[in-house]
Parts: sequence; structure tokens; C-alpha cells
Amino acid sequence: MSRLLTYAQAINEALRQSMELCEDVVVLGQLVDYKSGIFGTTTGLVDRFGPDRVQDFPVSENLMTATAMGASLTGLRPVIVHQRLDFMLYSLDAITNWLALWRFKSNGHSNMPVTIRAIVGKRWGQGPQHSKSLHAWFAHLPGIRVAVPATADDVKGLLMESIFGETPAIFVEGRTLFSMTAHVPEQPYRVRFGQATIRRPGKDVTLVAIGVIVPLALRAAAALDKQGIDVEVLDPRTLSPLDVNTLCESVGKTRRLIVADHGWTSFGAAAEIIARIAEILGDNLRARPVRFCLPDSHTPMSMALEDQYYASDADLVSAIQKMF
Amino acid sequence: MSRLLTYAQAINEALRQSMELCEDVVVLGQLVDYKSGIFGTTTGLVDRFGPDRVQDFPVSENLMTATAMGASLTGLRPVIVHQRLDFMLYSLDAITNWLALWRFKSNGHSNMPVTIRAIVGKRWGQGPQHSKSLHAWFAHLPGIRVAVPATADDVKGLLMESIFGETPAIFVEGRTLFSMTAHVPEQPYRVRFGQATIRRPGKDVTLVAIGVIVPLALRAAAALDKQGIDVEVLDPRTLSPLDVNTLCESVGKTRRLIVADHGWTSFGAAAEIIARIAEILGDNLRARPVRFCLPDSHTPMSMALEDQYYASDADLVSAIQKMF
Amino acid sequence: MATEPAVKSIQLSHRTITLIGRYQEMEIDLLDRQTLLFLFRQMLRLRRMEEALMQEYHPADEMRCPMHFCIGQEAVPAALSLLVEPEDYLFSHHRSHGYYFAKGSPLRELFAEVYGKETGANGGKAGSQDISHHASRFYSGAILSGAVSIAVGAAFGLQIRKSRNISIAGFGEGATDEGAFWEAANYAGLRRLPILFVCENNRYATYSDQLKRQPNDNICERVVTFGVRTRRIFGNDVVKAYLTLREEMARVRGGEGPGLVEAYTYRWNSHVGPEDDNVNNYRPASEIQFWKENCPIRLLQEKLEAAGYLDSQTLGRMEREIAAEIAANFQFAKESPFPSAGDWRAMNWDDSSPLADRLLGAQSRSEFDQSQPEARLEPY
Amino acid sequence: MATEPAVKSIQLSHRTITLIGRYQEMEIDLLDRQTLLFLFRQMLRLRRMEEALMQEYHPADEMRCPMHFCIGQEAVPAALSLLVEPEDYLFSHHRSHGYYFAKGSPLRELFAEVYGKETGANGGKAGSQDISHHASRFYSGAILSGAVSIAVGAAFGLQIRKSRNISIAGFGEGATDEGAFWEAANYAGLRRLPILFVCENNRYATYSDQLKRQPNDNICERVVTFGVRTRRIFGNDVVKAYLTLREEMARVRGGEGPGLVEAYTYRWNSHVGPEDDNVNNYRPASEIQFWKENCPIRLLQEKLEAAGYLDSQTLGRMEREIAAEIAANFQFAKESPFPSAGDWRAMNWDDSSPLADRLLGAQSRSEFDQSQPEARLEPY
Ligand SMILES: Cc1ncc(C[n+]2csc(CCOP(=O)(O)OP(=O)(O)O)c2C)c(N)n1
Ligand SMILES: Cc1ncc(C[n+]2csc(CCOP(=O)(O)OP(=O)(O)O)c2C)c(N)n1
Ligand SMILES: [Mg+2]
Ligand SMILES: [Mg+2]
Repeated sequence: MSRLLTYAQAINEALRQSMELCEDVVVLGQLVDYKSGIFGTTTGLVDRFGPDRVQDFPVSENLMTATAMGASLTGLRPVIVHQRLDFMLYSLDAITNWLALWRFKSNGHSNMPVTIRAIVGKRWGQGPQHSKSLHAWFAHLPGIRVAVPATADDVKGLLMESIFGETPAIFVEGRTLFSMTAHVPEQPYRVRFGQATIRRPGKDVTLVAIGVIVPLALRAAAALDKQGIDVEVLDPRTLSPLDVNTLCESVGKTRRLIVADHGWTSFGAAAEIIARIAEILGDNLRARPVRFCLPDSHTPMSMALEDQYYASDADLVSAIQKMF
Repeated sequence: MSRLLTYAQAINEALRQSMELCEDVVVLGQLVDYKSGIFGTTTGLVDRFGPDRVQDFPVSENLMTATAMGASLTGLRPVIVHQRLDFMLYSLDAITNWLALWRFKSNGHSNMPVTIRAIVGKRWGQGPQHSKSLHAWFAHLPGIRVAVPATADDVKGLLMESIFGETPAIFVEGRTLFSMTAHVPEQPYRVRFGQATIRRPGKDVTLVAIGVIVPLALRAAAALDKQGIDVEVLDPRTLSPLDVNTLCESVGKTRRLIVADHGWTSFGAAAEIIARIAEILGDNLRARPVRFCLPDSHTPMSMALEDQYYASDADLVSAIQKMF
Repeated sequence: MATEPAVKSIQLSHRTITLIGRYQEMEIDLLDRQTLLFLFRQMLRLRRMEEALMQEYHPADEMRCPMHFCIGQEAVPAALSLLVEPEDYLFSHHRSHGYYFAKGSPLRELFAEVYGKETGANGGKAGSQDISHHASRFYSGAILSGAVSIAVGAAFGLQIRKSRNISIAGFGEGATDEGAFWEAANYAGLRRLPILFVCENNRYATYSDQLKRQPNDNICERVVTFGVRTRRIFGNDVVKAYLTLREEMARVRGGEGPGLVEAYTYRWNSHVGPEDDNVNNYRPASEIQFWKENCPIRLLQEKLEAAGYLDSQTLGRMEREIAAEIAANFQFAKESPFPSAGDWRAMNWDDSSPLADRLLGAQSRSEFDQSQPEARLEPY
Repeated sequence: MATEPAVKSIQLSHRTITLIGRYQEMEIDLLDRQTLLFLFRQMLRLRRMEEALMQEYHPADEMRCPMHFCIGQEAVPAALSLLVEPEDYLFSHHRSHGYYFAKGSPLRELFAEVYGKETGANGGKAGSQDISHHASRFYSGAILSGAVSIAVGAAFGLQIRKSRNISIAGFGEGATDEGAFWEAANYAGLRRLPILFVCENNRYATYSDQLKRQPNDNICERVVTFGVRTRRIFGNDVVKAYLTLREEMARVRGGEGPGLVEAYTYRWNSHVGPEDDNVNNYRPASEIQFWKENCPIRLLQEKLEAAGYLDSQTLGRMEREIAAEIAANFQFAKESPFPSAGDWRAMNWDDSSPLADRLLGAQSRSEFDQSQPEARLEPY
């Protein structure tokens, strides 16, 4: 049985079901225990599971991460939430010098199943300190899994997979997705890391769309369909591990590649995807691969500048047209 | 006039001359004012310029970075030093949420000319918390320049360019380079950001070697020369800005590209370079581009594992041979 | 009012403060009429400005950025505005308007900024929570405690240049949850930096009570152990705020090292935006009522009126002047053009280098001897 | 010795401590003979182990990793070793050997680890400064204060499971420079976590004097304001260390909330490695001399001999046993094979998911309606 749920509701359900299934699951984060519940994603949990398991944390992001890590050593499976990914930057020592290398350093004796949710703001004047998406950074780290779920059903399945998995994961959640709906199965289920999905099959060009860009990519693909360009939209769902097989299959078929990403262009996730294809498929492409990413610039606050900073459906359409 | 100086001596000279040229230059870092002077790079400075300008800082990396930033607002030109890049991770909030976006956010009214030196350990059991090189992360950041100087003459020129420039820069300094010598001009001089250098011209393949890998690349090129493979060794010197022109010229000529980097393979600097070439040159290559980077793994301490983790000259030679 | 304890008799804390009922201890005799009226006018200006921005915020929806209003917290900014010097540095957090105002930065540029206009203080790049005004040495930002750390750096710069100017960092009690804050306190205490920390303790970080995040309501007791002088005051008494800040700023300016003033105060509104956030049920109605009754403007106004310093005519004139100023600011903001993007690279990197051009020659190209061995590491 | 103040009469600090000359206040009567001898033996074992490792370090150059020896600082680890329970968690910093030893983790695996062997506690992946031993709940790491934060997390885990076990974090005074430390103290105080902070204040972080980095030598006074009980002791008095730690651990275990013990002590060696780092001229010779005279082992040994608890025969036997143990550890380490790399991915990621396999079903594929609008943000 599945119902239409919003992305935020799907997260909420994933957390609630995980906490029901296993009392080791705890949720830490600033304001997780208020009614507004981090855009609704944690609403109601504290009433059900109490303040030990659903805990408003001091504004101490580095410690929050380390707390989750230490708690995981005692068998807990913590989920931590950052209302903005930007706030998480205080915790990069904990993530990079400790969490990422814990398993490695322990020689495989000890894992830290910690799930970190980071929400990325977009538009409406979020500005440079409330809108960064650093998924490319996280995906560079050995020992960390990175999910960029685009739909309600994926976010639920990936979250539960992460909570009950053994390797720490960072979820980069696009805030503008939170009210979008999809059919979400009622029962607990998993979506595996490292398995891309073809959101729209096509034969002319592979459009890899990362996370929050997926709806835009699908709209652009629909528009191009009318113009006779058949776009295959590939959603990797997780960047680490990255499903290279599905990627190669798709590009092997279409022999055109464009990567759309809500991150900065240079040294970003799109570079990795293009480099992988270049390494593996070499000169088998019919067009030069294209990056469709944010400019290499911090985020402007003004709506006038946002309109230029964030691409529109039409921009993507015309970027793809140029490949033909 | 130039003399043979070690890399460490060249840094020391750059700092000393900069402090002589301009009293706004200050050096902050743990232990910069002791005789051992951060591998000799700061030795003697405190005697000459006093403890206000050469300052042993508390073990508070985030604050140290912010202190440099605030000081730069008052007109100072601070250089800060991290004995290991790993320690700098505590400061990623200051760098990413503040320093990188300061100019942008101020609408160009205010710059923060801060130079951050980060030293990367290698081998002899440095292990996972003393050997990370995150240059790819830094290069992803708008508003930050990233230098990866490989030689004594470059490090002096780039450091002085950075100290007297207007945009913050991060220097990633490979510790194993510190005793290597080059002819270093006596007078103060500049090496500009965004200008690659061809360390060895060749016609068969472009080997882009980043930072600490340069000596290894040159040795491999020499070995391949004897086998009739003429390698062009390109040292980008800075990753941000990246000298795309020289890169394209070289690869346009050799039509083969291999990128050797002392960073993790996935989502790293090599991906960016390969993606740039793919975007610009498309299918004009005679071989698939190749990444020659560290495995996607944290650094093992054991010398036995180090030998497998860090590539040898011979590994690079054979990686290049396979491209033919 | 014998049953209500005076603020002097209690240990100030958000737990005890409502016990005092109506605050009675403002001592206007300590200041001259002109200063008092100026303080009053500044508080009123700030209040009216915030009210006007709130009013316009929705449904007009032309100011599209998160905005943290400071209604109820006017005393500290008003007091600061009389004390801070143009060459001092002032840093603030997300709740920036009061501090921007205190630094005397041009208000119409704040209005234009929150409208995202080219004429804004940051050309529309920053918005309310990240606004800065370099020419007047005002800077803010939305990452808790981040600007406090940078303020310490400015103080260090001033110190080694032997300037008589000081650095001031304004923030809320929430910022002291961050380790970054304690690094700042430690270093300020260590070097006896010319910095004044101004903590407006309004009890909450968003909805979260201080005692949900910290074991005690004792920021002063903690900070003083880091070598920073501390003062705790009832922050809605603008006379007290003014005198305390004046004293502390003088000491900091005089080389006596860093100080912190913790001002107990309260925001009337929701944490962000003009919406009501009571749905989260985090503040007792009686507490809100206590603070509204002890509105900093009203407390002073009553004293001024009783002393005959302020009559309805003067007040009316003030209101009209302020209204006109606000109207002009809105007009400026609304009529200003939007920015257009242009060159993203130049916005983020400055590729010019006037100083390097002057000081540095070009390099002669040299060769690298590839036969030399790489360094073999020692333990360190 | 009337001219020398007893430690009781001074405020303990590294500035004043050398005034006491020879430490006279060890009270062995408070402990039974067996405990005293065990403490002595543990200190001696640790000392001899460190000496042996130092001896072998250069020029043999087979232990290729930075190593921070703890000679001179044996009292706290020895005391801890008698008090910590197997199910307690113990976290340490780069100077890890004493803590590893205290947790009762297998010493031969430490030897094998620093030789980079497959049989090492971490299979040669971590080395001295990052060593851990999961089975015995011991963890360390070389980033200052990082392990302290994780220790707090373990304490939180123990607390919500209502365990009677506790978490212990060992670190130096240098770690308290980091903001991370104060976040940890704040949260431990807030939640009254079952954690014991053990700060070995040896005055220096590498070469840098505490008073070059902190305004005062007053970690206890600072920490107590964060809601953590504190005790300051002369850390070379192993009886004092034992009694203090015993008391504090009992309180933590008993649910009385977090505590910190600050033990004043001293490392005899260079900061890292067996080399001498006096070239940096950072420690007065008289200070080194004071601490060597007040060697924790010697202080106890003299008392034991005076009390007739220890004679040269017993001591000789102990030394022989210890030497044999050390020799066996070296042999084990040297004879063990080096690891080979194998699968880098599996070393860094665990792709198995036994729990997920048990709890979760597979997903049915669903469609996404691309015509729906994206969310338009509100202020927050
Ligand atoms: C590093 C960081 N974490 C979290 C936030 C989210 N946040 C914005 S305002 C706020 C509360 C701030 O409280 P306080 O410092 O007391 O200032 P107030 O809003 O009460 O004036 C929080 C947690 C942030 N801006 N930065
Ligand atoms: C975050 C971080 N910054 C810097 C260092 C470098 N470092 C290694 S040990 C040390 C000094 C530690 O002093 P303390 O904490 O007092 O412990 P001790 O060595 O005296 O036992 C420093 C600064 C580090 N390991 N981690
Ligand atoms: Mg507050
Ligand atoms: Mg120390």
C-alpha cells in the first residue's frame, strides 16, 4: 500500500517507523522537539518517543556530531539534523577527522552508523550563509555515504537504509522538495545506496540530475520531448557510492551527457561524473559533455540576482538543445 | 641573483621579506615563534619582528582563522600556518561561511587578504589524522585561491603574491618537498595565480602533476623518455584559478591526458581537470584520460600499507605506458 | 509595591526576572535631559522602523529574505548608538538591525538591501541577516558566533596598531552554545584585547530555552573565568545600559582589556519574520506580558514625562520626523533598481593586486633538479 | 623543611608548584599494601614499557609513526587502571600509551600496532597516536579535543540506556584551548552525563606554555561554571590520584553527573619521539629537575620502602617480570607479519547491512509527478 506523501512527511514517517522498529534510533538536532519540527520532518516524534530519544541539542554542531558518534559506539543509531547545511560546517572536524575514518582506523572492528541530515536552502533570499550545497565535498570523503534523494519515496527508503546500515551517511535534502509528493509505501522499506534510477527513459541524451534538480530536469525533458529530443533523465540518488554501471549504460546508449547539479561548477559533483564517463567511454560520445551547475559564486540574496543565479527550466532546455 | 634554497628556506625568505616590505604582514600559528619554526619555515622571524607580529596562537584553529580575518579588516595582511592540514578542519566554518564569501557578500567593498598555509604529511606513519590533502575541497570554494606550489622558487613567489594580493588564498604544502632545493631569486618577486608551468615539454602525453607529485612526475617522465615516450609535465601551480589555456594547449598538442594527484581519486582535483578537457576538447583525444591519484581510502599508518597506498615512480610509468 | 522584589535584590536570571513585576529602578537623574531624549528618540526610531518593516513584509512580499526583528530589544542598540565611535568596529549576528542602526550606518541602505536592490548596503547580495556596511565598519552574519570571532580579530588588529578604537561584538545567549565563542573569550582574555562583548540574553535561541541548552543561566560567571570582565544588567533599562556600556567601553578603550555586558531582554516577536511562532508553545504568556509591560521605550517615556522632559507635542513631532524618515527610506528602496548579475568571478575574487604590483618584481624562470630525493619525515 | 611550602598551602598551578620542593604529602596509610603495590607495579610497567619503546625507536627505525611518550606521567594511568571497568569507555588523545595501558587493552597489540603489523590493535592502520581497541572499549586520536567530544557521546549513550558504566576522557591542558572542549563541558553539565574528564596538565602544548595560550592556569575554575564538578590535584602523588579518581568515578557512576580531575604533572621527554626538543628552549632546567625529583614512581617507592612494603628482592622480581613481558611484546610485534592492503573500499565502507536486511522490505517502484510546483521558501 502506498499513499501520496510529501517529501517532509516521508522523512517524518521514516524516522517514526525506524524509531518504532528499533529503540536504538535517536534523533538529535536543534528544535527537533517543537511542533514545527524542522519543516515538519520531526513533528510529533517527541510526543511518541520522549525527550531522550528526540533531543533539542545546544547550538554546538561539532559536539552534536561527535555525540552521535560516541552514542553509536554504545549501540545507538543516531540521526542528526541541521536546519541548514551551512550550520554543519562547524562539524567538519568531527566528520572528516573522526567519523569518516573511524571504520578504517579501527581496522574494521568498529562502525559508526550515524545519519546526518543537512537541508539546503534555495531562493527567497536565503543568501550566502543559508544555501550552500556541499555534496561534492562529502562525496570526496572515504568512509562516508552521500545521499541526494529527490523524491518522497526515495528519501524514506534511503533514510531507513541508512539508519539500519553500518556506514555513516550524509543526506543532502533540497528544501524546495519538501512539499512535493510521491507515492510512498506504507511499510518500512529500503532503497539501496549506489543504485541510480532512470526517471525518464530516452535515447538521445543522458541528463544526470542530482537531488533538488530532478524536478527541473524532468520538466525540461518533457519540454524537449515536444521538440523531438528524447532525454533520458538519470537520478543517481546517491553520489557515494555512485552507480557507475547505470551511468555507463545510459551514456553508452545515448552517447551524449549533460550533468545538472545544484552545486558550484568547478571541482563539483558534475566533474566527477564527466570524468568517470571520459575514463570509461573515452571518445565514444557524439557531443562534448556539458555541466549545468551553479556559477562559481556564492549565493546572492536579491531575488533579481537569484533569478540569474539559479537556472530555469528554459536554461536547461537550451543547454541541451545546443548539444545537437 | 638566485641561490639554491630549500622549499622551507624559500618560505622563510618569503615571509621575512614580506614582513620587511610591509609592517602589516603578521604570522599566526601554533609554535611559529620557536627555533624549530614549523619545519624551519618561520625560524628567526620572532627575533626580527617581535611577538606581536609573529605569534604563537592557542590551539584554536577556528578562532585563529577568524582572527586573521578580523585583523585583515584593520589593514593587516595575516599569514596563518597549520602544522598539518588536518588541524585546519576545525576552521572550515570560518573559511567557508565567512572568508570565502566575504568579498562577495560585501558587494566588493571589502576584501580579506588572508593567506593560509596548510602542510600535508606523507609517510612515516603519519596516519589518517595527519596526512589528508583537501585541495579539491578548497578549489571548489568561490572566493578562495588555492596554491599547490611544488618548488622552492614557486612557493616563494606565490606566497608573496598572495600576501600582497587582495583575495584570500590557501597554500597546500607537501611536507616531503620541504628539503628539496631550487634556484630562488634573492629579491622579492611574484608568481601569479592561474599560470601553469610546463616543467618538461613533450609531445606524446600531457601529465598534469599537482603539488607534491611534481618530482615523482618528472622522474617518471625521465624514465619514459628512455622508452621513447615523450611526456609533457604540466604543473598547474594553482588550482584556483586554474590555467585552462595552458592545459588545453598542451592536451591539444599531445592529445593524451593523465592527471597525477596526491588527493583521493573520486570527486577530486583530477576529475575537474579531466572534465574541463572533455568539455572543451571533446573527442579529440587519442586515449582515454587517466586519473593517477590516491585510492579512495584514508591513510594507513603501517609502512607496508603506505607502500601500497602511495604510488611509486614505476606505478606512474606503467600507468602512462598503458595509454599507448 | 512591597511584594515585588526590586531587581537589585535578585540574582538576575530569566527564571527570576519576572518576579520583579514592574521595573522601578531606572535612574534618569544620572543623565542629562538631552542624552535621555536622544536615547528615547533612538529607541523610538528603531521601534518604528522595525514595525514598519514588519508591516510591509507580508503580504507585499517584496522583502524576500529572512528577517529577525528586534522589537523589545531597543535599549542596548540605542545606548550603543551614542557611544560607539565611527572608527570602532561593530559586529553583529542575524538579528542585525539594531546593531546596524547603532553603528550609524545609513538606514536607507538597509531598506534597499532588504528589498534586494542595487543601492542596498551590499547591493542586494546579503539581505537582513548578513548585512554589512564596510565604510562605517559594521558587519553581520547569520552563522552563530562567527562574527564574534572575527570581532576578536579586529580587536587584535587595533591592539597591535595601538589604536584607541575598539571592537564590539553583539550576539545572543544562543551564540555561547558554540565552542567558537569560548575560543574567542579565551583569546580576548589572554591578550587583553580591546573588545567589548555585548550579549543580549533574550532567553531563547529560536524556541529553545537557555536552560535547555546550558546547565545554568550564568554566562557572566563563565566568561569571567576566561579573563574577561563581566557585567550583568536588566537590559530594558536604557539608562543602566547606557551607563554600563559607557563605563565598559571606556575601560576597553583605556587598555583595561576585554569586557562583556550581558543585558537581559526579550524579543516580542517570533524568532524570525513577523509571523507568530507561538504554535511552538515555548514562551509563557505571563513572561511575554512581563516584558511588554517593561517595554524599554515605555519605561523611559514614563520617567521622561514624569520629569517634564517630554510632552505629547514633542513626542508627536518626533513621531512625525521618524515616520517621514521611514517613508523616505521605503521610497528610496522601492524606487531603486534591482542589481543585475554581471561577472560572477569578479564578485567573488578580486584579481587586482595593487600592492603586489608596487612591491614585487617578476620572477626569472628557474629549473628544478628532479634527481634530488624527497624529504623523509621525522615524527613531526 | 620549613622553608618549603606544602602543596596544601599553595594554590596549585604550574607557576607555584616548584615552590614545594620535594613533595612530602603522600598518604599511603589511606590504602592497603596490596593496592599500593599494584599501583607501584603498574607505574613501573608503564615506565619500563615506554623506556623500552624509546630505546628501540631510533636508530632501529622500525616503529615508523609519531609517538608521544608519557614518562613522568604514570600516576594517573596507573590509578585509572585499577578503577576503570571493562564495560566503561575510555578515550584518549595522541599521548595514548598510558590510557591504553589503563584500560587493560592488550599491550602486545600496542607493540604490534606501532610496528605497523597485521596483529596490531588496528592492524597497522592507526599507529601510536590514533590507536584504539574496540573490544576493550578504548579509543584515541590525534586531533585535540576530538576524542573528548566523542566520549561525551558515549556517556549520552550510557545515560539513556541507564547503564551503570561511565565514559572517561583523558587529555592535556592544551585540548582546552579548543572550543570543542567547551561544547563538551557544556553538554555534559547540561545533561549531567556519566563522564569523567581527566586532564593531565603538564603545562605545555608541544612547546607552548599554558599561559601563552590561556589567560590563567584555572581550568577547574572554568569548567565548574559549566556544571561539571572539578578537583585539582598534584598528579604525581599516585595515592592522591587513586583516591580522587575513585571518589569521582563513584560519583559519576552513582548518577551525580560529570566530573573533572585536573592532575598537575609533567612529561620528562620531548613532546614527540625520544629526541630532545630542548633546542626550543621552552622549559627551565629547574622545572625539569623539580619534576624528576618528584617522579611519581620514586615518590611511592620511597614510601613503600619506608613502610617495609617493598624490598629490593620484590622489586627485582617485578623488574624481571616486566622485562620479560616487554621482551615478549617486542617479539610478538617483530615476528608478526606486515598487513597487505587488499580492498580499500571494504576498509573504509561497510556495505553489509544485517539489520536493514532483517527489518526492511524492498521498495515497489513509484512514479513522480513532474507537474507539481516546488516549494517556495518562507523566511525559515
Ligand atoms: C551555526 C549556526 N547554527 C544554527 C543556526 C540557526 N539559528 C539561527 S538564529 C538561532 C538562535 C540564536 O539565538 P541567540 O544567539 O540567542 O540570538 P537571538 O535570536 O535570540 O537574538 C539559531 C540556532 C545558525 N544561524 N548558525
Ligand atoms: C586540532 C589540533 N591542532 C593541533 C594539533 C597539534 N598538536 C599535537 S599535540 C599538541 C599539544 C597537545 O598538548 P596537550 O593537549 O596539553 O597534551 P600533551 O601533549 O601536553 O600531553 C598539539 C598542539 C593537533 N594534534 N590537533
Ligand atoms: Mg537569544
Ligand atoms: Mg600539555
